[in-house]
Amino acid sequence: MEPTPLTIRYFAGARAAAGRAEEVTPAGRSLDDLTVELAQRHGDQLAAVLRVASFLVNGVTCHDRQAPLPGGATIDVLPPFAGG
Amino acid sequence: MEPTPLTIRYFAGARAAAGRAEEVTPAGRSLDDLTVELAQRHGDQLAAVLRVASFLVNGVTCHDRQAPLPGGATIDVLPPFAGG
Amino acid sequence: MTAPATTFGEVTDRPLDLAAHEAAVADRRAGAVVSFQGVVRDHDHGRPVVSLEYEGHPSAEQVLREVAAEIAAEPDVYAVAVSHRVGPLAIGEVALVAAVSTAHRAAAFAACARLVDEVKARLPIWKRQVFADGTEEWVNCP
Amino acid sequence: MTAPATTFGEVTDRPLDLAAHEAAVADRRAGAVVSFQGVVRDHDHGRPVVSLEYEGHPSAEQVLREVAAEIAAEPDVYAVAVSHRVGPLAIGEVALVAAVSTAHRAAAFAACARLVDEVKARLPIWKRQVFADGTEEWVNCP
Repeated sequence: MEPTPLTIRYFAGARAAAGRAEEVTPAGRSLDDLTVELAQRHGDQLAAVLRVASFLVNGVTCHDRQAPLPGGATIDVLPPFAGG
Repeated sequence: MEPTPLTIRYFAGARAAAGRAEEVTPAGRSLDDLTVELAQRHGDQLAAVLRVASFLVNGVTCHDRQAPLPGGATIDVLPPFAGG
Repeated sequence: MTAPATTFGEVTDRPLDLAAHEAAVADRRAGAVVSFQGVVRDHDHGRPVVSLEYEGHPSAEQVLREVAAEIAAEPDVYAVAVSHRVGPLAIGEVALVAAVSTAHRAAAFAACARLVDEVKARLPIWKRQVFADGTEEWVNCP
Repeated sequence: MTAPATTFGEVTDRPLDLAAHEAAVADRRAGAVVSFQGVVRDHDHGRPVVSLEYEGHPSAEQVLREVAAEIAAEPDVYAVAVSHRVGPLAIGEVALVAAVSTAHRAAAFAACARLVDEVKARLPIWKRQVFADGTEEWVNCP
């Protein structure tokens, strides 16, 4: 049975680079593999953002980018912050 | 002809120690001599204040305490500041 | 243990009220209140900016309150209030306000500066600038 | 040379208006405004204070403006506003307000802290405190 897919949410400059706010993609891969695939799919602009972005997995900062992402997880792509 | 006397103005804690806001006294002495005399005249409390006070001569901070004070000068006795 | 330090923190699309933040940190024990305003400037790296918009991640307010609580937990700090604006802002409007009260001024200046540094480093908020020549950019984003 | 930095300084027996000082330093180029309030505390060295009075030398306002002008002359500073209260004050009232605007926050924190330090060191103003037990003292005075 296929694991439930991941939901990727792009914020701010990541959304501008990806040309979409959200995306659904198959689970079962690590964050590193996932970002390679997203870069190929959406092009250099997003690739550049993904290189400097931080990521939340179900709201928690992801520190192990080799671990397989849990099915049904929400992955938030956060460009470098620019508050204040 | 006697030089015009000095006017001494006491501020804040100096006034409290001297028991008066102002005083007139003969000119012709240096600030050091003057403070010795004022301490004798008004007692230890003022003496303690005079030891830590700064002085204005006609509105300008006095740096040479041996120079004779000009006749008619106004001497301001300023305890250590406590603003803010 | 003295009363726990009070904190206030909000991410909002309404104009920020600095006076309210300063009042929020008032404390009978406090001898010093230092406050900060991050203001939208009319230029960035020499390029004239005409308008600006902040976007916040849903977790922004929670992160803001965590940072405020950390600063408020410091021994000398009595109270902390900090808020960030999201949505469109005009030049001269305030994007970030922060206020800290302490017993003495040195601690207030240090804690307020640290508060703003931490907010800038950790708050998931982004800034999109529109320049006079019509181009725009997401700040800090390639 | 950019426009000379504006300064505002007043020694007054009327309540101090921090918001007015913050408005006075607003500047389209400024990205940061830091302000300080010196507040009358309810104790000093552990002794409960019931009331307090400040006395100023006639030259106080002139000295205050000299200090403000020195800080305003610093390269990163756009505007400075600082005022000191004289006369009787209640607990919680503000004795000193200061505000500084600059391009970036580090300069604003540094300049405002320096401004307050210089004011405290050089302003010919004295503080008389009345304690709960009825005794009183001139602060910093033997």
